[in-house]
Amino acid sequence: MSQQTTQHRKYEARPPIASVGVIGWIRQNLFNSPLNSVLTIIIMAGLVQLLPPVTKWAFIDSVWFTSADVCKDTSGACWSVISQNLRFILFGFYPYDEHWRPITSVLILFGLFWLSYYRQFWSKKLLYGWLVGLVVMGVLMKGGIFGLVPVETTQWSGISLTLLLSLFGLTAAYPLGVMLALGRRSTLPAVKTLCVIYIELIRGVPLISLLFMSSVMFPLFLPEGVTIDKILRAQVAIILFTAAYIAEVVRGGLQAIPKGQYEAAEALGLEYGLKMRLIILPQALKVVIPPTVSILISAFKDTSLVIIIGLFDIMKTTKTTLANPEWMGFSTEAYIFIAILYFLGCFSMSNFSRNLEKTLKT
Amino acid sequence: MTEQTANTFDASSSEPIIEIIDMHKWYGDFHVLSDINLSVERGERIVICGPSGSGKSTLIRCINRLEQHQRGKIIVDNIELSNDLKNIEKIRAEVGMVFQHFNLFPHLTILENLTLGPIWVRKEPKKEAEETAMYYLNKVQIAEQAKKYPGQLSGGQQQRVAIARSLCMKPKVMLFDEPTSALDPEMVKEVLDVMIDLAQEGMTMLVVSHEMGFARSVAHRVLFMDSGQIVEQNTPEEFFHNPQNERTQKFLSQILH
Amino acid sequence: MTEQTANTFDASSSEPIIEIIDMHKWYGDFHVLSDINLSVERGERIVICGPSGSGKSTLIRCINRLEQHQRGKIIVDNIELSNDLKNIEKIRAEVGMVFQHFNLFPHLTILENLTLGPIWVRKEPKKEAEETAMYYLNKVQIAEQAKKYPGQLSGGQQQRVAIARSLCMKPKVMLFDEPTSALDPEMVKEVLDVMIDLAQEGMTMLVVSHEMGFARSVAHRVLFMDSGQIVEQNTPEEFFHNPQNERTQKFLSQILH
Amino acid sequence: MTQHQTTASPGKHPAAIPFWRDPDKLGIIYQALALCLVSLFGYYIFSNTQANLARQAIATGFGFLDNEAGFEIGEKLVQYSAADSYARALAVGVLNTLKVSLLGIVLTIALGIIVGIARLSTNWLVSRLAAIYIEVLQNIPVLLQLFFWYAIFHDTLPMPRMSWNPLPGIFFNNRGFYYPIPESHPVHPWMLGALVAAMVFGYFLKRWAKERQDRTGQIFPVGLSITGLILGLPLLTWLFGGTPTALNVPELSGFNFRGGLNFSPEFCALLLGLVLYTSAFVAEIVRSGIQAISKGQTEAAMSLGLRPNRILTLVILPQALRVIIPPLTSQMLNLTKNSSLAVAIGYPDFVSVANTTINQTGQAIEGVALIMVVYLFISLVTSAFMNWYNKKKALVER
Amino acid sequence: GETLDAVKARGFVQVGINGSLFGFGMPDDKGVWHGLDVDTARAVSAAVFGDPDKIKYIPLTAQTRFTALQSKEVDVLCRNATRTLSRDTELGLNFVTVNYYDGQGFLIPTKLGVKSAKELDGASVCVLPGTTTEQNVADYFRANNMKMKPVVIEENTELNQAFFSGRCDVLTSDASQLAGIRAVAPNPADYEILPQIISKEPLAPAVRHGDDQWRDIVDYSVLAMIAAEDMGITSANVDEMLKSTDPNVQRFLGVTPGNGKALGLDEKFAYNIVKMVGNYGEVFERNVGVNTKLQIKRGLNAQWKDGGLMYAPPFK
Ligand SMILES: Nc1ncnc2c1ncn2[C@@H]1O[C@H](COP(=O)(O)OP(=O)(O)OP(=O)(O)O)[C@@H](O)[C@H]1O
Ligand SMILES: Nc1ncnc2c1ncn2[C@@H]1O[C@H](COP(=O)(O)OP(=O)(O)OP(=O)(O)O)[C@@H](O)[C@H]1O
Ligand SMILES: [Mg+2]
Ligand SMILES: [Mg+2]
Repeated sequence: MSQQTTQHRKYEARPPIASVGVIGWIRQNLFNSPLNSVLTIIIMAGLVQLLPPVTKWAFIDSVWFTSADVCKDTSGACWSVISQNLRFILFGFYPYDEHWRPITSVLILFGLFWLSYYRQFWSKKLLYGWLVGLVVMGVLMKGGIFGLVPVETTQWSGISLTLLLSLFGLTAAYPLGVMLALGRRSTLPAVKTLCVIYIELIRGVPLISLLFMSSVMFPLFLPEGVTIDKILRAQVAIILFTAAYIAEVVRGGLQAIPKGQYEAAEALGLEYGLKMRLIILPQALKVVIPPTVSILISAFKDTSLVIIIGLFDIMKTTKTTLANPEWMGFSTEAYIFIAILYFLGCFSMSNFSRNLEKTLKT
Repeated sequence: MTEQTANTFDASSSEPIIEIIDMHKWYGDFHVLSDINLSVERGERIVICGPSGSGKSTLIRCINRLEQHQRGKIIVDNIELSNDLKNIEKIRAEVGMVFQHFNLFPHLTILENLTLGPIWVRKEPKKEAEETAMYYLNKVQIAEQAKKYPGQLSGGQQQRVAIARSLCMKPKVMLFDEPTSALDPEMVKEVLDVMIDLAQEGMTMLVVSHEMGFARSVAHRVLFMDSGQIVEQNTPEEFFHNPQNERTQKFLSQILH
Repeated sequence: MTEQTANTFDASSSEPIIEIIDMHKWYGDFHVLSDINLSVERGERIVICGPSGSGKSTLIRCINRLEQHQRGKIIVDNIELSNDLKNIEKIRAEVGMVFQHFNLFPHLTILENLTLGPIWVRKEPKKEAEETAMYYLNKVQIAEQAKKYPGQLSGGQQQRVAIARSLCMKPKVMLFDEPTSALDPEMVKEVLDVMIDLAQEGMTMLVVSHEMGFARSVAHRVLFMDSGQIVEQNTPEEFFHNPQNERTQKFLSQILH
Repeated sequence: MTQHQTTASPGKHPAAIPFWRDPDKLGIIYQALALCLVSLFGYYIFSNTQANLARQAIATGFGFLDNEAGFEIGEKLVQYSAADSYARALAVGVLNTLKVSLLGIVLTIALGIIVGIARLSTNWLVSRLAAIYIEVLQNIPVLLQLFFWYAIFHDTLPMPRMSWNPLPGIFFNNRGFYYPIPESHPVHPWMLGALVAAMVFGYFLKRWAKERQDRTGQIFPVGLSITGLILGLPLLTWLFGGTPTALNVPELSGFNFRGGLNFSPEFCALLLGLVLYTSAFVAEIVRSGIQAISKGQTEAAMSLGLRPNRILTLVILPQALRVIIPPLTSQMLNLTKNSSLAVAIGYPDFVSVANTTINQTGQAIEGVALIMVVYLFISLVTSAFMNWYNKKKALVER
Repeated sequence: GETLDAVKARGFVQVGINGSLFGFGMPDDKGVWHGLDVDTARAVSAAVFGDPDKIKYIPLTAQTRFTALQSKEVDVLCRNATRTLSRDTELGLNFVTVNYYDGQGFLIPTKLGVKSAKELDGASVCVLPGTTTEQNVADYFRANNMKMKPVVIEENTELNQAFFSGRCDVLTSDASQLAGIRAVAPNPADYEILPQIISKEPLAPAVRHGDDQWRDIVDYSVLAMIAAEDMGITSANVDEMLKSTDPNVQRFLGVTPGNGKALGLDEKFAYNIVKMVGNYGEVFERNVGVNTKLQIKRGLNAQWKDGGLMYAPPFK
């Protein structure tokens, strides 16, 4: 009978032609109902209208490495505004001859990200790698030892500042956020109330009000004569802000740990600190890696707001370039360029977190 | 208890309610069902079994058009299944289906689950629909749970509600897709009892199931499927004691301990 | 196999390791445990049974202070359980507990699960802790799984690891809360065997369990609880064949088929 | 029920537990410590601030609110001029924030639902486009998007004199979007009355239809007829009220259009930017909400013979909403908070006005405090409302 | 004084600067700062350290500039700030000698045919916030009984773009900026600056109350540039001028000592300023003058003898 089956299969194996292959795909994915057919046609028409002029502007008629004067005469995009000012846009007024330092730092960062992308590299070593990497990057940027020219943090600008604010913001906010989350789940009412007030207060106000606070109010909070660097103040605002969001994420992770784990730890005689450190947090923090990555993404995007208090992140350096009379008027190109930078950063991170979610689930 | 249901069926006495002729179905390039021919009489009870992936679910899902077949014909109660929405609706109103995972609507009470179809599809007045619903709930012996939500019931109870929900549409045919396989052993009996009750009332039933006891006691015919084909069909006695096909023999040897 | 464990215990021969005197516990307004008096001798093995919600779990959870009692005294190995953190720590180090759902730490390997307590609570050197751990793993017959993670083991294996984890703390008393009720029937035996082994070595054990076979063969005493009270306690023979209390009789009639 | 151990333990056990070993006492100590630290910190900041303010002779208090503001605001929902007080200027700012937030929320939800459903479309092109929409808009900072849209608005739209005039009386130019409003006429209040009447009537119609369906089983097309009523009744009133057709049409006079109403480019850019950005997130929420409903639900509903639109309204949506509402709430709050970026593209929202106020009065503390309080208030009210709604939904469903 | 000691101990001057104002304070594409305000700051550095580049520039927004000075985040503010009474008193600042005389005016497209600011009734006006301009223009319209629609945009770049694209009918700002903005317009001839100057905007560096020595140092650093131009000393001829016999020049350049000691600086401070930064005329022409993109004429900022307001007291 099994023979018979295979024979039978052979002579009846092909499905109707319209349901497989390219035609089948098109029918099933583009024209599977009257509404869908109409939508497909409308979208196609729209794309045909839109794509050629955009391509013409962005590629065919565009100029890439010219002076500003040439740009004024072209009908296409003036990418020269980027190419001629690239180093300023990326590194701001970091000393011109020292640009290799931020470049190296960024490469180290990419390397670390790349390693973290693959789960087989995940280990304690990678964690230490990150810590060492961050320190190396800091030393490289700051200088002052190993014969490196010292560079004030006020001179860190452009992409260095963006990365500094978002990465360091997250790193520093993380322990604070974990503490807040533990506090919020504490049985001590006063501690819990304080944490709840903090978290809800911070989450209820816009980041720029905190940035304003850091720039106009913060100096008034300090005793006379003590000043804190402007970047550091903004960094503090970002840390305080991010911590509140991390706290909520971590709280979710803590809630996902079954009560049995707490009890088993207690039954072994582990006291609170050890119980949290050895049993609960390692599990909870693993659960919340994907939402933490989304917070990193938001932090990365949100650093663009420091422009409002006059810090030279990559957005501000771009705008400063555009404030130069020579290059005024090419804002579209410049905005597209940094939009692409941000997009690449955020998209790869969100892809990473989506992959992670999948692998963590299984 | 099952003594009354004679396991014989006089096929000549009535016209077929379901007729499947030369039916084929593909998923993309994969030939799930090939060359299916099946005719089900009114009041007939058929149990379908076969190894996993052999196309049992797909076959009964084709009957109420949860899946679309690509070649051949399916005729239910003299209506041919085609792309015509009106026919599909008519057939769906006449064919009840009970799923492995119950698929009750969690946001509605048991009673609302039961009256949803009658009110919105059969356009019955609410009161009447509720009376019917209570009648069937009584029948599956959970009338007292009418105001609860599905999440508050046990699996066996949920499956009984699902059966009652189908019955409220007064279907001519009931399809069951492994109705007891997601249940704890103690609950299987509750559900099988309800199904046997139904059988005794003469409902036409197509049941995908590996409950051989059930098949033996109520089925008029047992179908064995393999690789998308109906390989063997016979009365339960013949099927279990005297399987013709080699595949069937092997399958039965695994199931019957 | 269980013939060697004589089901008799000479209570006078040793001083009690656990003494519970006039203990009461409330959850809010709900009186979960009332008027509990119990004295457990060193080496004694007690099985606690009773209907669901009768407070069995709560009772043994009170003994290592997973729950706090509100009135009365619990004295373990001459230490009274009070709010004193030091005493609580001491007692927890002496009392091992095995849960229904194993509660192994999923992010640690089996070996790490076993050495966690010795290293961090008893402050043993790692090497020594690992040797002990391997010893107990051997004892529960899964030494070869030491490097795996809990998720990779079957339920029965997990429960055996959980027992080994408790043993690594070299406890004087072991508490078991329905250690086999979350297991598939085939795995129950594996775990019971390990527990019987333990019993033969003279470990003091309090076991919440409905495994009457286990109770009969190893327990010195069987306690029956109902509505938060110890209703009856007796030797297994007496308990099973000659229950005094009406509730006990009813309960036993349901359990013993 | 707070029984405590009353008896001291006998003999060898000391009666008093040292406080550092008693979890209850430790708890109290920790809390006291936390409170102390927080208040010390607060006091430290307060005293420093006091000293700094005194040293720099900066005025404190909210007295400045009554002073004359002395600056103009470009867009306002209530009367305001430079001669009014700071308080009024700030109120204008709050109203502007509310205006853009409320309108933004409504549009965001509508757009988000459309894109979210498009993401699930069986049409490959549609779902791909929706995916691109979501990815691109989610991953670019909203501030950059605002800059971009603002540039588009003032760069590509024509000057007022060369306005794009798609319909008579409607003008698009780089000063905004102008549209006519009817000249006031005695029939207008009546039309408003008719609208209210239509709504009241619609409500009763709905109840009647439900009652009739319960009774007879017949289904009445409620949605259609209520729409008809709401449109038709005012129209009828208008017809019988003498069909006044006089319109207050925007006209070019002097530098700008006069008459009619308009939305400024700043407002449009802000609204567009916020709506596009947030709707990408909402679309994801909607998509996952719908996907969270198992396929079995649809199949069960289908096998009952329900029509696709009824499956959606009776089975899928009520379940999906429960999943959707909590994250949706936080997106609505995000939109409101992000509206504070208006300051970057010249829409006079609350932060922008407060900013100018801080500059002119030098009272940064009061200004920033006001900003925080206002947003906090909006956040709290919104989440209170959404929680209430969520509870109501949950109650009805569960 | 305290500030000078702190600055010397630190090794550099902290200067608050406008980060993106072309001609006054903005980095070039190598990240190097240029502008009139920048050169003023460099003059201070040259005076204190004999090196014009011992400076930490801190870009400040309009809102944060005064706080930064008050909180000692910066030692001197060279950020085109208008001297006003309330700033001088309530905000606790001391403005020094004006380094640029400005006034608020209007820039308008020629094709509108407007010849006077009085014809602007109903106009949309682009304004930069955080400065006195917002209030000035409101006052002006109120005083003349006219209506206006302000469009208040935080960023110079955005503001200029909005104006050129016709979002506003008129742009109001300090005349210096108007010239610059006009200069970079797609077609400068299409725009003109209206004759009305509606405010006085003396832009001056500022220091904190309470440290007179530091105030004097900053003040005389600015004045030294002005005086040098007055005396005809330039960075090119300053070394020759050392040999000048004019006692005023000798005193000025520190050949005859005294000035430096009085200020607590090196005797050569003025020499250093002129040598390393230049005199006021040079600085002006280099950053904003007619040969730059901004093409601003000296006007009020000419020396007193040329009909301007630049006038330095005797250096003795
Ligand atoms: N949507 C689908 N797309 C592609 N292949 C499918 C799809 N659904 C089912 N199949 C395949 O079709 C075959 C038949 O599936 P079907 O569910 O009918 O089997 P079954 O006999 O019901 O098996 P089981 O006893 O496991 O339920 C299987 O091989 C399955 O993998
Ligand atoms: N945290 C709690 N809060 C309030 N009531 C509780 C709590 N934990 C348990 N209870 C109640 O206390 C009673 C005793 O619970 P316990 O878990 O000890 O019962 P049990 O005898 O172990 O039952 P089972 O056999 O079901 O495990 C039950 O009625 C239970 O509902
Ligand atoms: Mg199946
Ligand atoms: Mg229990």
